Amino acid sequence: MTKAIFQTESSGFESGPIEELRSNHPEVTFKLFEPIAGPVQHVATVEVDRLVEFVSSAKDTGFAMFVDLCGVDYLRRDPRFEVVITLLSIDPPERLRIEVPVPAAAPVLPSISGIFAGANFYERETFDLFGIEFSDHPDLTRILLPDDWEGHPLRKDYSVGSVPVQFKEAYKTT
Amino acid sequence: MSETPDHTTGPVQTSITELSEDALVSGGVDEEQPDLHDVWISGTEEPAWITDATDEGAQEILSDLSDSALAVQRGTVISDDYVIDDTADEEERQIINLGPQHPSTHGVLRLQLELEGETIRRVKPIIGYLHTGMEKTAESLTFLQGATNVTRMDYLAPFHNELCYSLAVEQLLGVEIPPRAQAIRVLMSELNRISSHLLWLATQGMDIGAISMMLYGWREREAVLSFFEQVTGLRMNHDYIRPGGVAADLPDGWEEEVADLLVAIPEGVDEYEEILNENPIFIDRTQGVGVITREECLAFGVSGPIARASGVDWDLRKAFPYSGIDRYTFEVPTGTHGDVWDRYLVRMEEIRQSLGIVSQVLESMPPGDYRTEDRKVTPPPRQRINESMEALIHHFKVFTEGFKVPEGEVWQSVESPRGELGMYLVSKGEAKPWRLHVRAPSFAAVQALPMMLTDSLVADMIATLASTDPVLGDVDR
Amino acid sequence: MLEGWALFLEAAIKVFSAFSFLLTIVLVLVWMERKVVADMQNRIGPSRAGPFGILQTVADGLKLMFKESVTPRKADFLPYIAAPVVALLPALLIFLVIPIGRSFTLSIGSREIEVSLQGTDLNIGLLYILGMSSLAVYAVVLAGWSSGSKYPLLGSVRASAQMISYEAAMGLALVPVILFAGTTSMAELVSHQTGLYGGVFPAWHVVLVPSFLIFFIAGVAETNRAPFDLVEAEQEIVGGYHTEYSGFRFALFFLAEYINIFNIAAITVVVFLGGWNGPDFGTPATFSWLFPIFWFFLKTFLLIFVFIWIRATLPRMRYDQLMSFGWKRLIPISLLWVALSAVAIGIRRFGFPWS
Amino acid sequence: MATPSQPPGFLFTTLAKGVNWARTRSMWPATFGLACCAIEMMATGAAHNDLARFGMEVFRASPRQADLMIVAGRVSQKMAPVLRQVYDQMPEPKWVISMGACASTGGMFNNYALVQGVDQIVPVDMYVPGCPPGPQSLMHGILSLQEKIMSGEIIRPIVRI
Amino acid sequence: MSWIENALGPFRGFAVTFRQMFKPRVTMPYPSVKREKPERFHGRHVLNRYPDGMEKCIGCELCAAVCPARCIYVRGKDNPLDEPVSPGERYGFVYEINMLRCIFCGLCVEACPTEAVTMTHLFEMSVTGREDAIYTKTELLVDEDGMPRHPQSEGPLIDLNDLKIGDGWMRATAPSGRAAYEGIASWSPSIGVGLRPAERGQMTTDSHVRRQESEVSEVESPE
Repeated sequence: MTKAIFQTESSGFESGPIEELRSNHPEVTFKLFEPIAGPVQHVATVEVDRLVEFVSSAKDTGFAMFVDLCGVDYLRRDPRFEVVITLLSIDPPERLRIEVPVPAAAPVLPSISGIFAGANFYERETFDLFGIEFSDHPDLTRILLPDDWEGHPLRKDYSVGSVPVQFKEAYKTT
Repeated sequence: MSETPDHTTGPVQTSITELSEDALVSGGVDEEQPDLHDVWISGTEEPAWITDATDEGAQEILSDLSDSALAVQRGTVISDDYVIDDTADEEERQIINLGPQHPSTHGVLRLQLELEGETIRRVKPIIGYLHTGMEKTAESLTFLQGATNVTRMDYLAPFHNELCYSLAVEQLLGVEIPPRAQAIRVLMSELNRISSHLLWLATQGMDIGAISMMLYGWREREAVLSFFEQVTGLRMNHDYIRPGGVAADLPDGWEEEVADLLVAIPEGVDEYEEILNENPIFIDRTQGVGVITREECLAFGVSGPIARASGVDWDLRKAFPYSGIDRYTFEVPTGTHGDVWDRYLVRMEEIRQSLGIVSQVLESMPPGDYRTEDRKVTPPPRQRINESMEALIHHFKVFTEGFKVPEGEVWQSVESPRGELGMYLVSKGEAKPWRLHVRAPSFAAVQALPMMLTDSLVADMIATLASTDPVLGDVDR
Repeated sequence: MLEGWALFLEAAIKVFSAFSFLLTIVLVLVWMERKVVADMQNRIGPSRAGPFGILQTVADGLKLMFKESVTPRKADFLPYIAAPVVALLPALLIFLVIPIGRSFTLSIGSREIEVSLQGTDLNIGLLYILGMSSLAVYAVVLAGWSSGSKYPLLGSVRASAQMISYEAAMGLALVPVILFAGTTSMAELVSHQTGLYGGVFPAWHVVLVPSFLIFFIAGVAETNRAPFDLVEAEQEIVGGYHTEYSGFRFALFFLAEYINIFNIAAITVVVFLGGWNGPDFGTPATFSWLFPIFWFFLKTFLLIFVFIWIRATLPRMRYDQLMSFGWKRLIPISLLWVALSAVAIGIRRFGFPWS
Repeated sequence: MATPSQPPGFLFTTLAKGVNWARTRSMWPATFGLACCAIEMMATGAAHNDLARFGMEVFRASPRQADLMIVAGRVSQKMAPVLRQVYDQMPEPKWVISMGACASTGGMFNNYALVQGVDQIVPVDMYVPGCPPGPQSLMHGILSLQEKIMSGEIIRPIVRI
Repeated sequence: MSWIENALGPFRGFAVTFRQMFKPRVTMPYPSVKREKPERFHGRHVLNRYPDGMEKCIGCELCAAVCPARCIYVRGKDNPLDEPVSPGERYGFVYEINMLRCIFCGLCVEACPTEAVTMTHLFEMSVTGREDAIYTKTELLVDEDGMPRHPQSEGPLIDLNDLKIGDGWMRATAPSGRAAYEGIASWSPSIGVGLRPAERGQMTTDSHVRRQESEVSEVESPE
């Protein structure tokens, strides 16, 4: 069984928006993930305070399509949360994944909905499910859950909330 | 704001660090994972048990409701009139809530419309009425069971969900998929695209008032569904494409079945075009309606037929081919105006292209295994259980604890009938995903609705909404 | 004195039989609509209530009668309950002037009674119909407005706009016929269409093709049928004006709608398709009333079939498209046609001005 | 007032029978689709299964005119009040069919977001297992509900004052 | 004459709808005509017996463990020595399926090592109470004819013969991906039906040939 490996090497980057972005932002760590099937995945790890700058520069470089924004709760890791943004360049077809570590103590991120209008709902969703806040977001309210909901269900310390399944003879002895 | 509020049964949280890794993986600290023996014996308590038992998850709102439910049960108290929300009118505008229960919101989408006469001045999509917590549920199911969960997201394209999930898991696993499995996956997902587009056509017809269109679309879809049923045993929500391959081989006689479909569906499609293509009312209702530009599509992440109708020449099957789809030839239709009419044309052409792919698969189906030989992922054949102890152990391990997936994060996306369906999978080397995020195509489309709807008429709104083909299970997950 | 009572009795019998006749017609109509639509969609349609599901409408009606009638809290009560009645009354009244067959004499003992298969023959028949049918819109507006809810309000606004534009076209479409036939009495219109043109074609007013088409289109709009069913467009405004109506009150709307369909079809037959005229194959005088009735219903139901056919095929029009179709197409065309036919009739009567 | 449960004599029994006959032959469902099951519910109305045979093709968009609420799909905590409201808006007599695993018990989504069984919110007359139940399963549910209404097992008042 | 066709274009829809009236209807009148269910159909479960009457279930709880909806409850118990219920050491003492939770995915059927739990073609299980949908061993276990007790009686709506057909999914998934094992009846016979043949489809392939080729590769050393 081959194991998927992350490379932090500079090799494997071809010329294209990724390479351009990389030369513009030497301070950003780029990683490369080469799965057994499917396209190569470029991952950039960006600090919170450089995010807006990086994303807008990525947009200018050619990653014009906003695809996704989501949160991950690594619970016992420090920083605990991570926000993952996926951008897409249509021509040439390339994907860029931006990982932003977010500390549990102050889970606040600048909103990128000013750059990509489509980030709006995704940021709301991340706020709703993880409690990660996005400053400057036009309307940071709950989106999937009712407004009066308490807690952020996708955090790892939030229980699934399951109920016992109904059976008839579970405690039958004879 | 440092930690989650104490909504979960409080004190446990202070001792997070003392918990074993296992407990964390299974999805939560005070997680009461439904143990095999955690049961509720029927007849012992009143149905009110449920609100008590879910105190960690369920909200007050329900228990309150249950009380009033009893009070109202026999009477005919009408709690409100049809329109839920009645905010003040200003400047002769009125606010109408379309949905969550409305015949043409395709489920439970709610649109808050600010109307001036019949012209929509502002739209606010309100979603979440079908929030199922699937991403959370995925964290408590093994990779083997996971397909049953994701298949219920976009319930019109279950195969695409399963495919995307399986591909994501396989990326981390690093297993090779046999060519026959890949071909079966392409076959099923392309047929699924057809069935999904047929359903879209039916509802699009219905929503602009062509009632026969509705029935015709369903008629042909039923033929596809009956093929699905022969292969998977279920009409929807199949759990057929699994990590490692597919669950079962195609049944005997599938060639004839598919060949029949390849005859029946084009006939149907011709008929639809005969009804709609030259119909002046249909043309008036769709051309120039619900326009979204190329730039808006990109900014909002709108993909699939909507983006293609706006002139974005983008298809993941071409850009990032998966599951061997690049072996088959097909065209990507694009439009120019980005209106409802172009979306109609694009989808009709996509049905034809998918039929082309299906017929190519039919001609070139490779023989051989339909699931990977990796015995960590795939249970042994039933025969082997009786013959070999080792096979029996594998069998037990696969079905009880599931297979472990190496640590890593991957992004996988497939071209679902609605656009780019992406999954972001984080594994921590356990048998269950640490996190599964789904990038739903309909989510982006619903978000872009205000772009398409502002300053149009109510009737146009219905046509536009239908043409974006949102699936609320996909939006809310 | 006795004469007066006999007249009253005659009128009462007529009204009563017209009413029960209409109810039966509606039963058949609803069933027919559901069956025909089902046929056009490869389905079976109602089949469980009675043989071939013919009792489907009975079941519907009975169920609605025993269903709770909810009055929304915000409704304006009096108009709210008046609206269904207002909807039904014009529909019933219109039917009274439609001749459904040739009048005949019935001999009871020594007396011979002349029975005309028409409620009453008003000499302003067509005007009366136009007046009554414009009353029907009030029901819709009332219902929508008094429900105190937003979707019905939208429905009633749509209804008033729609009715205004199509009433005009409908009236204008009738003018050439009146010019042509020189009468507005329904019975006389029918008798004006007796005979054949050139011994081949029946002398029906359908030769006034534009009038016929405009009248028919306006009629479809008048009855709020697809593709002009904006008033109750289920996919857009839920149920339109009757969203808040339930139980028996809803049944009245239902009834009125179907009676209206029959009325419009019947009026079209009377005005344009020769009414009950048709070959009678030399039936004996005793049964001379039989064929006219048959022809009348055959024509009417054919038209109703077209109504259903249209509904099964066409998508719904949009509000503004409907308005512009009415005002920019139908009305100008009918105006032009009125002028043309006036000129033509003038020429026919007085000859060319230069000759 | 007069209900079939009180033995009011021949006339009322006949009336009750007739009314029940009418109610079962013309049971208009509310369009209340939620999730996957809604697709199968629509498939039941489509040509291959044709709910119209039972006089049920009249899916009423307005709950005021509906008799039967088919809860087709998973009911989230956010949807629950809306569902109850729609139920309240339906005039008596009304019936509820809980279609599929999610509506009946929560199904495989035993989690925070879903109501674990719609019977917490509205009284359910018939549960249809399946995920989603095929059209014929749903029809079985509907027909057994109709049978139970006809046989008097499920009673609704005939006249309500 | 293309202008005629153009002029008639808007009306072609009418021809389509009219044409349908003369086409055969596709409706299956349900209570009288039942849909022909495919072999792999996922219906209600049954617990099988061996032809000698022994229960197949050994109480291993694999089905309960793999069930995504956790709707199966199994508790094993040691076989009484004098009168064993199953051929193994243990047997399924309590076996319950909450049919209202069940999502009919078929994973339990795939997981069962002894083909004890299988799916039939019966899908008519509507109930008026939640408890009635919990099937215990009484309802699940087949009797001497291979027929389980269904809580609802046979009638126009329910055809109990559907209970006897079935387990197509078990047979379809038995090769578990290996083409070499397709078309081989690798399961034990059941009471009432004997040894079920492999799925029709898989018999016709040339799998036997292929099997001999790849026989060797299957025997591998444990990792």
